[in-house]
Amino acid sequence: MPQVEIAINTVWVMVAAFLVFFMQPGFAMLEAGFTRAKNVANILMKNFMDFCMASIGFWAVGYAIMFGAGNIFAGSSYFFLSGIPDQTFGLPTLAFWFFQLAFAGAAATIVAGAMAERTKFSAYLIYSLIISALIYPIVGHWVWGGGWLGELGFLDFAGSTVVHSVGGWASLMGAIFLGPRIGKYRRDGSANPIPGHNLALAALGTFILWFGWFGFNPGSTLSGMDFGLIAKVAANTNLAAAAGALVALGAAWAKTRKPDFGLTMNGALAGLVAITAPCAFVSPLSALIIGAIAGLVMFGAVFLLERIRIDDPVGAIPVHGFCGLWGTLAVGLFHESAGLFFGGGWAQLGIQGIGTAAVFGWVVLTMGAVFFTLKKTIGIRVSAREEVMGLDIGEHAVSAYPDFVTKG
Amino acid sequence: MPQVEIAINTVWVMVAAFLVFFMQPGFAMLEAGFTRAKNVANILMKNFMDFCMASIGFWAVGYAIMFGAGNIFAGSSYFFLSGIPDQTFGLPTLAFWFFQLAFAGAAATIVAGAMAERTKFSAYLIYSLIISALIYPIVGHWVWGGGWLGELGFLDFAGSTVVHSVGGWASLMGAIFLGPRIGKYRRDGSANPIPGHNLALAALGTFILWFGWFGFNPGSTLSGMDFGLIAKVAANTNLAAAAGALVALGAAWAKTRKPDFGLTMNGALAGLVAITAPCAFVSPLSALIIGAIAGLVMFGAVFLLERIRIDDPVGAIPVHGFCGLWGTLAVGLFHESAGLFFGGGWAQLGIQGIGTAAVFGWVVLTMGAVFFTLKKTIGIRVSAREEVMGLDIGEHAVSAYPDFVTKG
Amino acid sequence: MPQVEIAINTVWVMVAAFLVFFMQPGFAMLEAGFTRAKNVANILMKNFMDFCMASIGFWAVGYAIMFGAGNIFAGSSYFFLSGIPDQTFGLPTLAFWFFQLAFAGAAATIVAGAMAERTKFSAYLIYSLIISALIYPIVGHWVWGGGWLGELGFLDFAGSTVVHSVGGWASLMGAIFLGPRIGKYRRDGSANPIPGHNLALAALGTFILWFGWFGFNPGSTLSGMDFGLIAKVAANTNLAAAAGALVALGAAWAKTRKPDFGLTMNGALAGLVAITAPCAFVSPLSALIIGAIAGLVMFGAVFLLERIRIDDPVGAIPVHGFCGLWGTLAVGLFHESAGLFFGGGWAQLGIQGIGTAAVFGWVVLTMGAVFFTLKKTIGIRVSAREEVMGLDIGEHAVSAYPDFVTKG
Amino acid sequence: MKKVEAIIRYEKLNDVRDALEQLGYPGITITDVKGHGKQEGPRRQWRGKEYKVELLPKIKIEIVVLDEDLGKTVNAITRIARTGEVGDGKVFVIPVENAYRVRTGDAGENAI
Amino acid sequence: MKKVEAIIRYEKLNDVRDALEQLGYPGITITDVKGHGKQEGPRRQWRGKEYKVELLPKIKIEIVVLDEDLGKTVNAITRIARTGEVGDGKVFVIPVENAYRVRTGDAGENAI
Amino acid sequence: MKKVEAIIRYEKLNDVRDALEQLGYPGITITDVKGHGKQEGPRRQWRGKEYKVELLPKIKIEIVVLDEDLGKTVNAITRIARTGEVGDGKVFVIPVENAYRVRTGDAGENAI
Ligand SMILES: Nc1ncnc2c1ncn2[C@@H]1O[C@H](COP(=O)(O)OP(=O)(O)O)[C@@H](O)[C@H]1O
Ligand SMILES: Nc1ncnc2c1ncn2[C@@H]1O[C@H](COP(=O)(O)OP(=O)(O)O)[C@@H](O)[C@H]1O
Ligand SMILES: Nc1ncnc2c1ncn2[C@@H]1O[C@H](COP(=O)(O)OP(=O)(O)O)[C@@H](O)[C@H]1O
Repeated sequence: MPQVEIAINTVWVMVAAFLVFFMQPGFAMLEAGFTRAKNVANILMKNFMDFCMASIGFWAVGYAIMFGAGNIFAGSSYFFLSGIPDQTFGLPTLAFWFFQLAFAGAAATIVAGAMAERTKFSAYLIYSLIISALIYPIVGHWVWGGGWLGELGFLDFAGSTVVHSVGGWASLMGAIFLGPRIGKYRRDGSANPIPGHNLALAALGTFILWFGWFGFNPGSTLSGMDFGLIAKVAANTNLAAAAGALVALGAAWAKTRKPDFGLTMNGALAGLVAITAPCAFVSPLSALIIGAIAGLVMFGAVFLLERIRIDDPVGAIPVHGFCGLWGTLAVGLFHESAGLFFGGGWAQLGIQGIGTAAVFGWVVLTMGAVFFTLKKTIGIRVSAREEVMGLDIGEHAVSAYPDFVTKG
Repeated sequence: MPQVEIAINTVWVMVAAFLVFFMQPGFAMLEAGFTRAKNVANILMKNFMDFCMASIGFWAVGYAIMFGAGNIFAGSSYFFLSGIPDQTFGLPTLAFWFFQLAFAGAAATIVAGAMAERTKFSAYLIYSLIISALIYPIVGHWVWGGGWLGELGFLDFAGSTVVHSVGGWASLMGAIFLGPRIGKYRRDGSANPIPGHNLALAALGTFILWFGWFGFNPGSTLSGMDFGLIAKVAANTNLAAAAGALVALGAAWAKTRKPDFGLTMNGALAGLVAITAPCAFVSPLSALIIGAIAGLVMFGAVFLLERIRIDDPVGAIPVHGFCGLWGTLAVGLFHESAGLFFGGGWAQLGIQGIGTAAVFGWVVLTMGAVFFTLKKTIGIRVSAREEVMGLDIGEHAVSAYPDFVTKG
Repeated sequence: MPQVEIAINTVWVMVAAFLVFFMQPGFAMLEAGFTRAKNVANILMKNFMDFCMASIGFWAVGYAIMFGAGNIFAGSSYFFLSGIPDQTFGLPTLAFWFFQLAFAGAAATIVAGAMAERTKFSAYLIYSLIISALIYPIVGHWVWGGGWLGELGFLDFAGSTVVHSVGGWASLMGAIFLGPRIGKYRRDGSANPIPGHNLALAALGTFILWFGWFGFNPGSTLSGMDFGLIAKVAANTNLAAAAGALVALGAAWAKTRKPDFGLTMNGALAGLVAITAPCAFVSPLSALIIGAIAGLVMFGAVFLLERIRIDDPVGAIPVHGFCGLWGTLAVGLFHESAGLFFGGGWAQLGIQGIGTAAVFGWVVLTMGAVFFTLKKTIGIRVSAREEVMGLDIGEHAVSAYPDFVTKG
Repeated sequence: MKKVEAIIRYEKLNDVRDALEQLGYPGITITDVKGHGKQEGPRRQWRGKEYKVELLPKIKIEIVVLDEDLGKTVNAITRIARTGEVGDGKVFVIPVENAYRVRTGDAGENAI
Repeated sequence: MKKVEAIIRYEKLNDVRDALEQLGYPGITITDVKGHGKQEGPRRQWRGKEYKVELLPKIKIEIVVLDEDLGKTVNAITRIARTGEVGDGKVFVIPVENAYRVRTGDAGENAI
Repeated sequence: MKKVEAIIRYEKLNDVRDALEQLGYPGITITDVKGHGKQEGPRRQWRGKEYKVELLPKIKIEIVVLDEDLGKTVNAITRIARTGEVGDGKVFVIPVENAYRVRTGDAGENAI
């Protein structure tokens, strides 16, 4: 490949990787904003350490498992990045590694939100290392690293399933093993809203995530030379986000007679998660429809989870789990040639179904085992007293806003 | 054009578009910070929905009007992006569309600030769709889409007039039709300062806007190959911002004996808005002078508006309206060849005058009609009770900071 | 050089420069978050004006001193950018200037944190202009502009010493000349923690700085064609940050039995500062070790400063001064060919020692003189009354959070 | 001496203060409180679920007055703070045994 | 009439309010306060240094009741707010000379 | 028993608390309040326009003491909180009929 082309690819993918990295504060601000003031330092620390753990874990082990030569289940070379070739996919391998690391960090940090306001910090660090060094890279290997799902023809352009559903289903297991926050469900089983403490942070976080997604999806071309695809992916990504937000706004407005803040923010993310798999394979109009439906999927999932008394403070499971699933299946429906609605028949949809089911099963089993083990050993939940007082004081001995008078 | 060059253009313009998109949270944080805690969720939602409405509106209609083939007044092909060519101006057309969309979103969201703390959410959404789908694209067509102002030789490199004055004059009409906030003017007509609730957010927003402007102006080369111009535009943009802030700081210090926070932040934006039209045509020294004068223009306009009892909570009209006007006229003065001060005579200045006047007339008439109609039908202002209680509770049934004790 | 290559370089370096610019709000949010609510507007204004002062100062004088032709001590052409060549280092000169300006702004703004909560605004502005127009550019000339340290073979890839230590040692002088904040040290000499007022802002600031560092270090290749180096620098930068945070977390946890928020955030920055000099010369494993040690260096320095009763509210001296020093020396240890641990002998380490000592001496003497003069003339510290009331009211007559009930 | 302790609506504070100014601008202390009496709070929602805020923000005003000023002070407050809708608040009168002015050390009626 | 002024733990507010609801849902005013009695605050740290927060956040409840309701109100609060550990708080009873309902102007016992 | 209610300057809180510690470290409750007496607030400005903040932040201290401790408590506060400039604040003494310790249920003087 000409030097100039490698240079263009590198510039493009590095910038995209920086944007994906920047999704970390997006998650941090969103999750902090959607939870209570007494747990802010804790959730920020979790988001912050997620990327630190992922950096070390994905350097030592994760990359080897995901992209090392191996079998269709897992890779097994390149531990500690030793022996990596100079270039991979037309990029310096370290650039490719860094881009992939940013994805691993995102998968890990999704879970912090669903487990917010009650998870022990030490247990969280262990979880975080395991998901970014093992659980996520194995799924990644299956789909992008030469594994069996990729070979089967499973399509997930930028990670609706690989990144988001992995994070979403891990969130589900975390929320189940933890149980709901004190005060979330009343004696009669009805849910008790626990409003987030700072909507300005939440909006900032959502905007930053949307911004970072322009690295996530368009960057997944891995090539700056693929300019037509870059443009299409960016346009599709944006349209799906807008449609998701609008539909969620409308659905909430219809149901509650008020344009709901939290669900609208989540609606944009729902659209973004859903379009992540199909963004390279569908038309702008399809992207818009996929995003719009994602708004509804998220909306329904929020109420479903509440009915079955799973407590997900920020909506991570509806957004990343359910919409990741929907987006991946949508490839089978809207793919411009292989999609059911475009004359491609049922084959692709079937493959997409197998892939999403396999990943669901894998994550539920392994993360279930991880959380079960943590619960039985060091414990995953803080004491009730600490939870009531707030994890900031209990776990970190700080107050996030010591100068302000708060309602506690 | 060689593939490599298209790739470079695409990478450059996409990154620039991402930065312009990122101006949305810049506006959101600035406007939230400069208004009161009781209206934060509302202003955030307005900024957020602006980009969603623009995404849909500029996809369905706006782009067609702005860049479709048509007459000198408006374009009329490419509705819903149908029939667009693969490439436009050496870029994939979808990349060009996305970059332009980000501009449309910016024009729309400027207005949220001037209309803050009293505008009905539903009326705002309608306004937002109309400006990004119709009012703005028509001006865009005149200047950049093959319309009569472009043919006349009107120069507005990145949109001092096309984007900022459109937003600024729409703000003016909005503020006039709404009337001032309750409590803004005393019985004796004197103005009553209503301080913003969070200066950290305001500063963050201003910094983000400055950052985003590096996509706005340098990205408007539309070409990564135009490296000399890119560098010049970036340097000019930055110098004007710095000069605007310094002069506004100095002016406020001289008048009030205190270095004023709000006016200094606005000063940087004043410089940025003003340099947006001339940044490609003037020397760094001229940029510095243009920015410095913009600081004064903004400063004067703030007090002028207060004298005539127009209530613009964040200073959108002084910054975007007046400084957009000043910057566009400044092309006629400082243009390196055609400018009055550089021996170019009065011709260019005359053309600039015609263009700014035409855009002023167009926006005042059409937006006046829009706000008038909205006012007479669904209403544009919330009830006095809702305004006093705050739009967050009244319109969205939330509190932006439920954990904090606020002064109300 | 082929046009295409210049274009790639320009796109790369411009994007990097934007990211470095974006470090300004990173510093602003971090410093605001780590100090008290009553001084927020003041610290934000200082950070904001830093970049404005640097923009003017580095345009008029700084660039000439740093990169003008001259002697080994200072440059003396290109004042006001007059007479600059079209291109410098394969870039349009204005692009190179802008990238360098962003560095100058960073050096200046580091100091705001160490001097927070007690420095007069007017004195600060003067300091800010002097450092970015004179003190910093002279060090820059020595190392990067053709001066004696560069000729000696002193290696500082992206500025551990040139930028960070300059800022850090200037901070040291500032903190010494100012004295500690009222209430920081008890009568018995023991330190009294003064917690920061908003940890969400502090975390956001740290994340933004980390993000911006991807412009700072990888951008310092000054060439997009140098793709292998870009990738390596980015990977090293990230690993050092992660290791610094983890080690600081661990050290604090061991000492206080709690995972400390503030020190962990500082740990990431410690790693980033330290890797800035060696990032282009060392392996990823070395980067990790350098970052990890930086976490300890910072940790030790925080307690050292407290013991000798220097009051640095945000930890600027430990992070930028000490870790800048450590990172620069680390080149002499870990350089892949010239480093002591890699068989390169003591020579490089010796040169690194000379360079760091020279810069320390230069900054301590000149900045000492500056602060001494300011103290004896207009004064550098606000009155005790103003300090107790807060600099926001005292210096700017505003309150950063007027809607909130605060503890004062 | 008596302490007049009034719980009023937020939005009435400025009017009440204007009215008190007519009465010779007595010293006043104000606290942010929350409360409920017979008033229902406005509906809230969070992520699509409604809930009620039962404690509404109110303003507590405390004014220590001489016995002879008690009547007109209470009067002014009840008159101005009234809207006629539930939530207007209460005024309580509490005995004060003594008062001191910190600045001078004055005690008793001189301290008010 | 008496004013019952109780300083209780944050986390007990909802339980106390539930208990008061049983007693006929009296009007109530709540203030965020800080205080210390015999309780030691939880340790805090900032950038690796420990310090003590001596003033802990507490909730102050004020309820003006008729004399006949005093006993059961005080009883309900002391019973429900109790954990048995230091920091449970205090209840003070303060005489009230008069009360007015702002909405109607009613005075005396009718105003409660 | 009496309640000592003192409105003092923010910056005096720590000194006053130190002084009270000498007197046996009585229980204390603190509230953030705003107020005005004769003191003028510092000038403020917003976007170039000046305005006055008429209500200044103050600290309210409440201490319920036995009658015999009243004098020295009031004394300590007025002495320490004094700067001699307007704005130093007030101390009010209010009768308390009874007190209860929530932790134990103790009533009367034992509860203090
Ligand atoms: N008995 C009481 N004791 C203490 N505070 C009360 C009492 N009754 C009312 N309040 C306070 O007065 C506020 C307004 O009372 P509300 O009953 O809603 O007004 P009204 O009944 O006069 O319409 C309440 O929010 C509460 O703070
Ligand atoms: N004498 C007092 N005067 C005023 N407030 C008091 C007094 N004693 C206690 N308090 C308040 O009650 C709160 C709890 O008191 P504490 O002494 O810790 O409880 P206890 O001694 O019953 O375990 C304190 O934080 C303080 O706000
Ligand atoms: N009559 C009063 N009733 C209630 N609070 C008062 C009264 N007089 C003063 N205060 C409180 O005391 C604070 C300080 O009073 P100020 O009059 O400024 O002090 P001084 O007159 O002693 O210099 C005021 O801000 C207010 O909160």
